[in-house]
Amino acid sequence: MVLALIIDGPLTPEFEARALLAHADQWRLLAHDGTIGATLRFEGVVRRAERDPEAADVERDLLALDYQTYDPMAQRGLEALAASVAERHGLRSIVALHSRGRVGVGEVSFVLEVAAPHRVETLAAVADFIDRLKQDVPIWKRAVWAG
Amino acid sequence: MVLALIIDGPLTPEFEARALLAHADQWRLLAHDGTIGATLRFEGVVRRAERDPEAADVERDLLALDYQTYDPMAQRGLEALAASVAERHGLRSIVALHSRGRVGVGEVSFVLEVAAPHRVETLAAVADFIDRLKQDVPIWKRAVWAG
Amino acid sequence: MQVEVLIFGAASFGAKTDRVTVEVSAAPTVREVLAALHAQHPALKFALPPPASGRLAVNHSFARGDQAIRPGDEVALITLVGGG
Amino acid sequence: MQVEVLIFGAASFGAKTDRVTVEVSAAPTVREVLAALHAQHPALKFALPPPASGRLAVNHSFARGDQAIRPGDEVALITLVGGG
Repeated sequence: MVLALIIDGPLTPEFEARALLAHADQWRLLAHDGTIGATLRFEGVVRRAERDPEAADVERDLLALDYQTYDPMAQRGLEALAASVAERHGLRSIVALHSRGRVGVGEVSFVLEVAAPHRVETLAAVADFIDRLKQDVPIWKRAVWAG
Repeated sequence: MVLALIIDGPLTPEFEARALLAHADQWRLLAHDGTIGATLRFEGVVRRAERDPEAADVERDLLALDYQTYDPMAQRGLEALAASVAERHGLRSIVALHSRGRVGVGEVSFVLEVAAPHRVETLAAVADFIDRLKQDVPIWKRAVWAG
Repeated sequence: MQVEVLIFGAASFGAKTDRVTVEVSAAPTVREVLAALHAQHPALKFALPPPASGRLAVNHSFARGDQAIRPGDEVALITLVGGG
Repeated sequence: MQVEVLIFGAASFGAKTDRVTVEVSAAPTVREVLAALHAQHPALKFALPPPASGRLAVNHSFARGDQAIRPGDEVALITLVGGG
């Protein structure tokens, strides 16, 4: 199962459950077929302190990050990346969710969940996906500074 | 926050929620303090096919794995490992849960969830923890073969 | 001909707009449009890699340097991205 | 003296017991107990690493090879583990 979605605002468990509902049967089947030995879930969270590139890279306090996506290229890029990482690492499943718009400090802007026969594949896939996300998928972030 | 527990039977979301309830306030505070940029959660799942060391390492179908722990050394070892990995990788939080006893195919026997300022620390910590778990914590598994 | 180039991220915030226009010869290549961006929009330079390594998306796909831009193509400058 | 050694995992399933006893000199070291396990319990050999690299836990802590075992200590053979 390969699923990639760009979603407005922060990623909450409720929102994610709703977004994945259409795929719940597929997921349940997969979870019980006995081929999965490891799942790994990464969440990217907005931190309070960020370096300000316009102020000598000193750390400043954030209120939020604003994520800008180039649509539909970002959506298609996220899907293509998920499919490519799934194939390269022999994943049984990959779900990638990314926020568009404002995500506050402590909120989740990115979720990646992979399942594979063994742990090494899941660890390599998550590292690989995030590296390539930060190179090839047209999503930008802008700091909303506090004060 | 460092938490390590050995729990009888498979790890279910309901069981985990109950086990962590005592620490919910601590966790909520941490989640909103703005220092966490990444969380990573690993789940180890029992696969159907395993190699049988007593039958020329051919793959056979499992019903379950039986996890045997040397208590209280296993519990203390899990705690010490969690504390050591948290310190070595600068984690803000680590939760490690391991099953004791029977865990069926498709069920979860091991959960590791870490939180840190950046993703690299979480990936390194999970890989490091599992490697050392498989060397130093006195937990053994026994296959319960199907048929 | 004129080519309109969509811009994003720091480039867009700095220029306070989401698109710029460059004046180029007819049927320019991607490389020529990148060079024109450098020459004609110095305010964007901080966000631009050297023209040889810059990246344009043409109709929502990354384009090679020698690809020709046709009238009506959607052209976007993909500066350093920062998802996740 | 006699030392009782707890066994686990494949060693225990193979031997169909959770403990074995070895006959050693008084105040033996960890290394001496490991060598005695090898010599006196050949059925355990498949699960035992070479005595020099074997691991005993004494009172629930991994013990160095030169550590002396005292009467009343809880001694456990920690063969290859397999959590996770």
